[in-house]
Parts: sequence; C-alpha cells; structure tokens
Amino acid sequence: MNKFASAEELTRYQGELKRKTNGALKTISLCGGTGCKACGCNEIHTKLVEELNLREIRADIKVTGCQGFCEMAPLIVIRPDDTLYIQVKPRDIPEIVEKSIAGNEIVDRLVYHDSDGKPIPKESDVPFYKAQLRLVSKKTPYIDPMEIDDYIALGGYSALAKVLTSMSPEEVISEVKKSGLRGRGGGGFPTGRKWESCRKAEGERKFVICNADEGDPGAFMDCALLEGNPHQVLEGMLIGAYAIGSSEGFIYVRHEYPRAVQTFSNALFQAGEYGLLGKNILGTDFSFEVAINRGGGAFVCGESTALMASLEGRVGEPRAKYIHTVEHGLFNLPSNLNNVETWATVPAIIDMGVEEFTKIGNEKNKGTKMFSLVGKIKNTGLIEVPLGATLRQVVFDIGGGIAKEKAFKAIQTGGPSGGLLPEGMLDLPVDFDKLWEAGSMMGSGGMIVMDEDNCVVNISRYFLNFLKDESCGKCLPCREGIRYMMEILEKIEKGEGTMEDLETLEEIAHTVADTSICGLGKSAPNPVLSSLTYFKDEYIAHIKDKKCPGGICKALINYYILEDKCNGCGVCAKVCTMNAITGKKDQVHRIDLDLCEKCGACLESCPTEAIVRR
Amino acid sequence: MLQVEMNKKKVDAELDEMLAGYERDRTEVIMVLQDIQDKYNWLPQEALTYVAKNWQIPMTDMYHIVTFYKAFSLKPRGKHILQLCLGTACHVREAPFILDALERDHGIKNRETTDDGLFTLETVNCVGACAQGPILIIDGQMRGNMTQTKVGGIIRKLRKAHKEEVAENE
Amino acid sequence: MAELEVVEEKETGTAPTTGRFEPKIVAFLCTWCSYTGADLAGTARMEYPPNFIPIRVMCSGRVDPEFIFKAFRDGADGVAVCGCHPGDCHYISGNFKTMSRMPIVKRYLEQMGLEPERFRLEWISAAEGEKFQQVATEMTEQVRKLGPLNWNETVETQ
Amino acid sequence: MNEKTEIIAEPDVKMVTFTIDGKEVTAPDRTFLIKVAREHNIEIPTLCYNEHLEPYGVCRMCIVEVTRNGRRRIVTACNYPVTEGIVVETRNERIINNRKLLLEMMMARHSEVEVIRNLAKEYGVDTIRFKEQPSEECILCGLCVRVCNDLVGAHALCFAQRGPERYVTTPYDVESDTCIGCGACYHVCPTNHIKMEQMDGLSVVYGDVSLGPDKPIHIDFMQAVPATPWIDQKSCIHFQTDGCGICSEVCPTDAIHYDMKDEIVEVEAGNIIVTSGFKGFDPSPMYQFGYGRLPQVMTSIEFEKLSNAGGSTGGKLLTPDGRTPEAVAIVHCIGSRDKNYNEYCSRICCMQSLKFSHLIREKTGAEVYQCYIDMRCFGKGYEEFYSRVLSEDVHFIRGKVSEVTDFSPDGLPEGKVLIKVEDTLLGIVREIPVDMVILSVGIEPQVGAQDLKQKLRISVSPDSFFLERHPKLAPVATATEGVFIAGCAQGPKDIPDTVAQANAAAAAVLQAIAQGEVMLEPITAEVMEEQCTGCETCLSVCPYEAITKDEEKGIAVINDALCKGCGTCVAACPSGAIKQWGFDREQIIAEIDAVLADIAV
Repeated sequence: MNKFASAEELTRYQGELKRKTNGALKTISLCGGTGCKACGCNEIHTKLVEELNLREIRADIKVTGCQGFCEMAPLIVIRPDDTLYIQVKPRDIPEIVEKSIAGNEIVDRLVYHDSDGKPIPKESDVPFYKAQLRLVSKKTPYIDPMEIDDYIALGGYSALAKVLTSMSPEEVISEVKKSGLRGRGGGGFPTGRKWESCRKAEGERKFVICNADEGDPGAFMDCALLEGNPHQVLEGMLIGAYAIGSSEGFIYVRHEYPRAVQTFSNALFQAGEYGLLGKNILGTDFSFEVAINRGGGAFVCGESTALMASLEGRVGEPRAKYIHTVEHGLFNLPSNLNNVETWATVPAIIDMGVEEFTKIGNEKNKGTKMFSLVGKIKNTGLIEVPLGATLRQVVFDIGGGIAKEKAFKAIQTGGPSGGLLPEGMLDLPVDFDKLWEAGSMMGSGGMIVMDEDNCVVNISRYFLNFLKDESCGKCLPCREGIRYMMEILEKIEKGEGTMEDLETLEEIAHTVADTSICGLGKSAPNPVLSSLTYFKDEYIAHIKDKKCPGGICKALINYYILEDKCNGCGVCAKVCTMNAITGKKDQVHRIDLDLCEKCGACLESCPTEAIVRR
Repeated sequence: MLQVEMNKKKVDAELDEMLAGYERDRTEVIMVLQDIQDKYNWLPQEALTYVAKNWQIPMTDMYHIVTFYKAFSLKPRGKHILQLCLGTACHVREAPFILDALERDHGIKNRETTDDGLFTLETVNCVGACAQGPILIIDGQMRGNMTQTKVGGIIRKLRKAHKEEVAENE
Repeated sequence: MAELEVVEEKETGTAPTTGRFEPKIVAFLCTWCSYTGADLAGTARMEYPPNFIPIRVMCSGRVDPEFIFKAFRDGADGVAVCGCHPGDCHYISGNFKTMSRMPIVKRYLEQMGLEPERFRLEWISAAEGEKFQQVATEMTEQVRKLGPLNWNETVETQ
Repeated sequence: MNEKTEIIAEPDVKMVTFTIDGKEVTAPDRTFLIKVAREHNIEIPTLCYNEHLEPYGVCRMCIVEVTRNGRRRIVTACNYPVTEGIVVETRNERIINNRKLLLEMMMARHSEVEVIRNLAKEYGVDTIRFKEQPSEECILCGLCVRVCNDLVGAHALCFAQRGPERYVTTPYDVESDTCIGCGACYHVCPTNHIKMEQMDGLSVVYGDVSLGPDKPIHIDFMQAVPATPWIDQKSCIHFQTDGCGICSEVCPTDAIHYDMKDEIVEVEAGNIIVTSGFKGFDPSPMYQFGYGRLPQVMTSIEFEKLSNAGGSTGGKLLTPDGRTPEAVAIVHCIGSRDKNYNEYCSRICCMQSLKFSHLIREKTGAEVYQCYIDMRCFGKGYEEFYSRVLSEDVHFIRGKVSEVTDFSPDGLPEGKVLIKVEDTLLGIVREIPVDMVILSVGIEPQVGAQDLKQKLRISVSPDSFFLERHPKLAPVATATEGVFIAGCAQGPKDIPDTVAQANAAAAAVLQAIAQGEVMLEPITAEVMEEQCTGCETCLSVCPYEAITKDEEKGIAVINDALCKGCGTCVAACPSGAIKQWGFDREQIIAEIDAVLADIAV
C-alpha cells in the first residue's frame, strides 16, 4: 500500500472502502475491551471461528474496543440488524450462529431484558445506550483497532485532510476556540486558548503531548479510547500539531496499560505506511512524528510538569507553574499538553462543524464527556453523555440505579481530586463549573457510585492513603499534610476521633490546598472537605455513637447471623479461618464476637445472605 | 536487602544485545529500565551501572528514579506476580478485605516477596475492568469478581503446582 | 694588660727572640674567605706565629703554580694556598680550579724531594679565624721540625 | 533560571514597578520576588533557599499572597518572577495561619531541630496536634542534594523513595565513591544534620573523607600583610570538578581568575636586599619543659597569637581548656644563651616577656612569675618599662627553670602544672603551680637561609646569620657588591633596630641607583693580543662567560664589564697571555721576593 500523495487520494480510497464494506456479509462485532477480555472474550472468539468454519458460513468477525456495556460482558452485536447478545458463553455460540447468522432469528434468552422482563434485542433501544449521546466514542464499536482501513472507511482522517488542504493554522485555532472545547483532563481550561498561546510562544521547536497517564483510580475512558480507536486520538494530535506549528509529538502512556501501548504503536506504524504521519503528510509540507513513552508507575505524572519531567527521563517531580508550560515546557521549550479525550474530540468538531458541535452541552460547557460509571451501580460501564446532563440521568437512566436494590448514598466524581456528592445533589448538571461549585470536580471522568453499605470516612481515608503513597514528597504540605489528615481519619475509623479532630482536619485541608506546589496537593483535600460538608452526620456517628453507618470500619462493627435467614448449611463455619462460628448441621449458627476477626469471609460466602454487619 | 551478585560481564553482554535499538537518549531511560525489569524480573545493580554509563546519567538520578517509580523493584521478585487492583471501584467492592486475607491467611504482604521466592504481591490502581471488580492479575492474566475464598483457592493451587514441579526435577 | 716586650731586631731571617730555626712560610690567601678569616683572627686578638706571611690574591684560582715553585726556590721553607670552601667561592668556581691544580703541584713537589708538610692546601671561610690560627701555628711547627729547605742544595743538585 | 540580578539595572533590562506590603518598589522584570524583598529588607523566612542555587520552593516558608490582574493566590516568593503592577502581601492573616500550620507539621517531625524550634517560637506554635515521631534532623529541603549535583557536580547525594518515605542518601546507601569531600553540603545544610569532623587533618563529610581545610578560600590570619584571601586548590570544588565558581560571581571587583598559575618571575635587578627574617626556636627537643606534651606550655609566638584581637579567642587570654589563668610563668632564654642550642642572645625575649607580664596582669590579674637570667632592657625607654612592670608586682625570679611537670606528690589542682626553678637570689629551689607556661623562645635564621646563601654567593657568620661586610662600618652591606641584608636575617634584633636597618639598606640601594652608572670592578683581566695563541683554554675557565673568541683575529677577548677580576684565567693561560690589573705576575713575584728577602721587618 503506497503513501497517499494528496488529500484526493485519501478520499478516493475512502470511497473504495465504503463500497467494499456494505456488501452482503453479516458482521459479528465482539467487544474486546479490558473488561470483556477479563471475562473470556478470547474463548468466545475462538469458538465463533470454529463454528463458522464448521458450517462453512462466511461472516466478517470484528474484535472491537470497549463498547461500553461492561456489566453485561461478554458482548456480541450482529450487524447490520444490530442485535445485541449479552453475557454470552462459549456454549451459546452454536445457537447464535445457527439462528442469527445463518438465519435471521433472535435468540431470545441472550437478549437484554428491561426491569419488567421485556426483551430488547436492538442495541440502540437498550436504555443503557439510548440515554447516551455517542460522539467521540461513536466509531469504536465498528472498528477493529488494529485495522486502519476500518477507521478510514468510517470517514477517518477526512478532518485532517480538510484542515491540511483548506484551513490555515489560525483558522483551525479559531474553530476550536469557537467550539468552546475545554480540557477533558479535568481542569477544563479552554483548549483553543491553550493552542493559541502555545502557537504565539517564542521558539521554533514546539511539542505536542498527549497525556495518557490516567492515574485516577476508577477511570478507564482514555484506556478504552486508546485501545478502541487510536487513530482518532492520533488524528486529533495531527490537527493540533498543524495548528500550533509543531513537528514533534509525544504520548505518555500509563505503566498499567500495556495493550494501549500495543494498539497505539501499531496505529502509528500503519499511519506512517499510509503517509498520514512522518514527512510531508498528504503531500503538504507539514510533517509530524510521534514517540510513545511508557510511564514508570506514578499518579503524580498525570500533572503536566511532572509528566514532562518524566518524559525528560527525570523523576516525576512537578514544578511551580508561574511559568506556563506552553511557553517553557518539555526541555524548557513551548509544549502543548492535552488529555486523550480532548485530542479525540478535535476531529469530531472539524467533521461536524462548530454549529452542530455547540448545539451539544450547555452555555459554558460544549460537547460531550465520557465517564466510567462504576461502583455499586447496575450497569457498570463506559458512557458518553452531553455536558449538562444531570447526575440522576447518568446514575438511574443509564446506570439503571443501584445494584441489589440497595439505597443510593453518594457519587464520587473527579477521582482523588474530586468530591463526594449526596442524593440531594443528583439533579446537578454534570459540567466543569457546577461540579466545582459543589466542592467536587469533573476530573478525568471517573464516577463511583456508593450505596448504604459504603462508609464515607473509609472512602475519604482511602483517597488520602492513595495520595499519601502517590505524593512525590517534594513539598512539605502535601508530603506531611496528607499523611496527618489520613492519620486523623484512621483515628476516627477506630472510634478514637474527637470533634476537635474535625476542626484540625479542616484546618490542615485548607493549608494543604493553599500551599502545595501542584494539583495533586492542591486538590487532595477535596474528598475530605466535600464529605465533611455533605456527610457530617456520618463523621459524628463515628465519633459520638462509635457506629459506622456503612458497616465498613472494623473497630465499630460486628457480624451477626440472622436467625430467620440462616438454613444451617455450615458454609460460613468452614470458611471462617478463626473458627469463630459454631452450630450444628441444619441449625442456626452463631458468631463468637470475641474470636471474630471481622474479615468478612463468611458474609461473602453465605448463600442465603443471612450474615449482616452492623 | 537481598543482595544477589550477578556476573557483571554476562549482564553487560546481554544488555548490549537487548538494548541495541535505543539511541542512548535520556528520554528513553524509564522505558529501558522497564525492558530490563521484564527480562530479569528485577533491576540488578549491575544493570543500573550499565545504563548509567551508557546513557550518561549520574548514579544519583538513577537511584532516585528506580526508588521513585513503582514499576521498578530493586529486589528479585517472586516466580508468580500477583497484582491486586485497589482502584476506587474495586475498593468499594471490598478489595481491601482480599488484601488483608492474603497477608493473614497466606503470609503474602503488600509490595514484598514471600521468603520462598514464590509470590510477589503488588497493588495497582485501576486496570480498566471495574465491572468485574475486585480484580486480581496473576502473571498478567486478569481474574475478575474475586473473593477471599476464591483467592485462597488460587494460591493453594499455585503452591501445590510449585511443590510438584520441585519434586519432579529433584 | 700584658707587659709590652721589646722586640730585638736580628739580621738573620730567624725570629729574634728564640734563637730556634724560624721557617718562612708563604701563604696565598683569597680575599673573600681566607684573607677575611685571617683578618677576623686578628680582630679577635687570636695569636698565631708571624712566620706565616700572607699574600692576598683576589681568588685562590689566581695562584699560578709558577708562584709556588718561585717561592720555594727563593727560600720559602713552606707554602700554603688557602681559599673558600668549595661552593662558597665569591667567583663561583675559582676554588674548583685550585682544587684540580694543587694536587698536581703537591705530587710534583714530592717528586722533587720536598716533604709533604711543606705544602698545604686549606679551605678557610671568612668566619673561621680559629682555623686560620690553627693552620698557621701547626704548619709553622711542622716546617720548623723539618728544618730549612735550602732549595739549592737539596733540589737543584739531584 | 538562576537570574544574575543586580538591582542597579543594566541598560537593556526592562524594569517593572509593583508594591510589597504597600511599599512601591522597582526591579528588573522576572526577578525572583525573594531577591527584591531582601533588597528592601522585608523579612521573608526561607529554609530551602540559597541564592546560588536554582530555587526549589519546597519548604513553603516563603509563601506570600499575590494579586495579579484581579486574581489573588498564594505563591512562593523564592521562585515567583515579578511582573508589572502585582500587589504582594507578605504578612497577612492567611499567610501567617498557613505558615503556623506548616511549622506545626514540621515540629511534629523535627521537634529537636533548632532552626525549626526558633521559627515555631517566633510564630507562637506551641501545641502539636499531630502524632509526634522521634525527631529527625533532615527536613528534606534538598539543599545538599542540589548543591552536590547542580553546583559541585560530584553527584554523590540524591533523594530516594517518594511521599513520606522520601529521604536523602547516597546511591544504594553505601559510602559514595564520587564524593570529593568538598563540604559544600555541610555548609548549606540549614539544620547541620550533615556533620564534618576533622580526622587527622582531613575533614570527613557524611562519612566520606574530604581532602582539605573546611573553607577552600580563606585569609590565614587577620594581621597578614597583605590580608588577601587565597584559594586552596586541593579542596576548592572548581579545581576538582570545574563546578561552583560562586566566589568569582560575587566578587565585586571581578578579581578572581581561576586560570592564574604560580609563575617563576625573572626580574632584572641591580640590587638585592635580603630580609629573610627569623624562625622561632622550636623548644620540643627540651623535654624538661614538656612543650607539645603539656597543653599548658606554649611558646611566646603562640602566646602572641592568643593575645591578638584577631586570634582564635578574640584576644581573651584563656588556658587551653577555656579557663582564665590564675598564675602564669614566663621562662626566659629558651634556646638562646645556651651551649647546647644557640650561644647568642636573641635580644628580644626579655622585653617581650615584660610586655606579656604587663598584658597578663592587666587583662586577668593573674600572678606572673618571670624566670630570667639577666634582664636585658637595652633600648630607649625599655628600662623605664621594666621598673613599671616591677611596680605592678610581677614576681621576678633570677634563675633557670629546671623542669615543668604535671606530676606532684601531694597532687595538683585541675589544669595546673608545676614549674621548678632555682631562685639564685634566695638560694632555694621553688616549686610553683601555674595554669600557663610561656617559653620565651629565641630567634634562629629563617628556614631556607642556607640555600639562599648558595644562590646569592654571600657568606654567613658563625651563628649562621648572614655576614655583614663590616660589623661597624657596613652592617647592611655584604661582601658581594649589590647584595644587602637587613633585619633578623643579619642577626636577632627588635622592631626599632629592624626598621633602622631597613631604611639603611634602602638608602644604600637608592644611592647606587641615584648614581645612574655602576663603578666597574677595577681589578679586571685583559688579553695581550700578540701573545694569545687562541687555544680557548681560558674560555671554559671563566664562570661569568666574560671571555669570547674573536674569530677574525683568532684570539680571546675579555669583556671588562662582565669580568669580576678573579684571575683564574690568568693562572690557567698556558702562554701567560692574560694580564690582571693589580695582581699581575710581576707584582705577585715582587711580593714573594719581599716576603723571602732577609731584610728586617
């Protein structure tokens, strides 16, 4: 395949591909996201190939990136009629092949059923997908990430062609500024303004950097994008580089995402083959190279200056931002750093045009945002909603409400820099400003839903413990302050907390936020502060009543066996390493509270859920 | 610190051949270290001095880098690498209970290698499979919906397999 | 104050007071060291025999062997050449030349039948007044013991 | 960016004006705020800041509140670049509270560290609400790591781990092999957690051996003339690793050039004045006095340094263990007027001892025992001073001290030694316990006087001081023309005499120079052309190369300006072709004839 010498060659090739793909063959798209892979999507794939060969049926199998509905993994979608089969097992394959691929029937038992049992075979009708608006992740379910042609067939790189042939760098910047696009990394800084100041900065050599560190625990949108649709991210970087006037790009991928590195380097290779990367792209005098840099395993490297330090081969220590990285960034040269999702949104803006794009979202927050909806939610998965949608829509319409009919307690957004929001805030629109005002933060997009069985103090301590380990230790307030806050929370968890502790906690929180060097330190107190504002009663319960409402803090709870539910099966007694549980066969068992280590193994393994902790 | 003497000449030769592709540019140092760690399962001192010499990085920077980033280990790691995800989603689904169980029932402490050199436990933050939390990755292979009992079973199976292997080649 | 002795003059070269044989010793002294040393012995009121009569030369290197033979031939019973200690010479290497010439002269004189005590080469620095006194006294006594040289009878006739 | 900022602006630097605590100030654009504040002596505390290092901004002590285009935020002064029109508040309530809490955090971890305790006291931080740990001295300010890596370039120290486990160490926590022991980390450490001990002359830093004195650039002692500092290359960082260079940066007159080398300077001089001075007699061979063994015993020169205002104790007279002495003994004629050492009298010890007695009486009121043989107060006003010291009831004992010992059968008070002296006037031997013994050491020729003698061809007198041409008529001239001696080089003397001699020598030189021409040596040699055979024997004989060969005439020629008139060539010439004026052959022969002639004297 020789290189595209001009934009026309690219569009001509796109036409050819389109004609080839909408042929008679059925496409079986199998979700290959990290979650599905963990559930055995490989076995299903091999079984599917076997079955098709056995029956000499020709069909196009596509193992795609994460399609979003992780709760119902592994997923199979039969195109073009878009039938969605969920929680598919290898043994279901023959039936699917026979009925849906050979014939046109639907295997009813494998289809999604809504809460009152009605089957909904069509993928787009399933409530999880219907309530979403897919813009950035629209192409992912239709592409094999290792195949550049799939992306081009869906109109990939046409935005780049349009930009290179008909727009000047300044026009591109003004388009992005007009679009109102704000950084998806969590800060929400207007991307257009950032590109403009980087373009204006002195110096010939400039860098374009993609921040794929995604250190927030509970967030995997960037991972899904990189693994599912690497070319869209690359195309965004190319457009940005052209606008800023840079010829060198870096992508800093997190240590825990080896598959993302694989798919992205393969994408780079293929783009280079097609002349979409390297010297004189599409015959123009714009050239751009991208180097992949694998992170060393440090959350702090998500911060721009620390990331650049890591890129320079140094320890990831942030520096004061009095001098902006767009003027003096990597190797002290102007560098424009954006998040994976921000880069991936750029081609969508250019393709659909600013008018269409600004229709989505609210007044100051334009476009859509991807979230990873996890925790005690029915439909855990990767979603994309327009900015301004309310939390309630996300949690209940898309998320399907709380699993196991438990009561909703809180939703945590923004990862370790974000905050805990109570039920009262569920009608808050999800955008940069409103979340910030509520004491939380958009963050990269992790949304962790918690129910009555979670403890707010424990979650706050978890985040502080995480930040204590991830702090680079360079500046005093973050290194010492976070540890002292965590120690106070540990005291409260043990039931030794006092009301003065809460005041000290607040005081430290403000000092750490005021005087830390980088974002990690500045935003570390947010989880604690927001939990203190919205869930003060839980703190008081721990301090005064020495009770843990969520039943998590070991020192304050005990395990009980409910007589009415216990059928005496003895599983709990077998599992208990401390053999604190006694009881004869088929008789109600009892837990000896002194011996009980509160390890929770019994509760986990009890078939009749007869064990509770209070 | 478990001091394992590696034969310097042998290590240098292996590294020469393995790292030939790199351009000896400072931005590669972290990736080079990761490649070395993949090969030896840990970072021997001989490898560090090799990289320091060839990439012209002072030993002071090297030592800070290998102790700063969690990916690197200065001690030999176990035969099986256990990575327990402690991301928020997994935390909320009681991953810490599994961490306590590993230490209490099987004597495998976080960020340490068991004395018999069989297991090394590391905690990671979110590997992107939150729907199947809590996640335990055993030698790169992800296992979802873990519970204390399931983990106990896996550990015992691995220990038995190891015992048999040892018995075989004796 | 020692009582002033009246010195009687005598025709013969011998010293008037003792009637013993008074030898005549010609001493070539270099200005910077041995002559100053002699001068020091004088100012320090050191007593030494008058038979040791100095002739000043700028440097011991100036002493031509011809002068030594002339002195012996014209009646000197002993000749002494004194210079600076090697390395101290005011003219850097003057006394080195003396050091190489005088042994030849000494052997020559012995071959002519002179007793070795009659000819001495001494290094005396400006500070060694005592040494000058000691050399003068000792050489005078030694030559006195040897008696007069009578160059003509002893040397010429052989 | 280590900005080179002088507040006096260079022409092309853009100046900005802004306010600090309401006061208007101007400074070059983008200067670090801390520099401007300190120029206007506005006190901002810092711990991890050093003006010669890149600002690190980690201790957060220097936080201030800055309002810029309407936005108020807390920044660190040490690395905040000032811009036009910003409003800086260094001491408002928010800053004070934050700083107090930061100090409380530090007190929890570094409660014993002095610099932290002082700051905490200053800001009224007394209750520590956090879990206290055993006090650690290192506050992780990183000054040592940065000075070692960025400035010195020895790359010996580094940080390790991250978060609260972060600590300062050397790679693999073993003794560093790249540390050059310059001590820079020892100097910059604000809590002197890094120790530097002297181990037999070398300073040991952080467990690593150093090579030289602690401060590479220093002035030996205040009275040195000229009192200019010098750089000890062995322990100066710049010469070890080509790093640092701070001294040349801060020197206002740009006087420091690292490329200067010791050179041998050849000076054409017509005259040389030798003022090589003297060396104090070393009393260690005299075991009976215990010099070097007993700390209380010191030489007069050491006492001079002790009593000097610029000395180590700032002029206070203290015994080695820091006490003011109650009794002091001064022993005369140590190494002078002594058959076994130097027979001559060193002239200055008597008056020097009197001065010491007066000083001791005045400063400490201690009992002074002066053991003398004869009081030689020869100079103007010297005798009067002696009687005055007598009136200050100093005990004068006429006798030689036989022994100084720290043992006495009936025990000695702490820190005292016993001197045994035979008082010849009372006819008894006295044993006196004293706190300090001063040995009035004599004067000896300066070290190296011997080889100077060789080089300049001058001779020495029996006491091995340089010999003057004539003790009475030419005390500052030497036998060699144009070489003069003055001061103790010629013999022991005190300052008035030395000054007098110095003037004399200078006058003699000036007189020679004033004449404008030099009198040639009258006694020179000359070649008689008709007799010279051109055999060139004389050429090699002349030490002054005064004889050259005239090729056309084929004869030797003597340059009478160079010829010193020694006559060696005259004796060496085989054909007797060289005449010497004043000591010609005929003249010497005539002298021999005269000596041997039997005529009455």
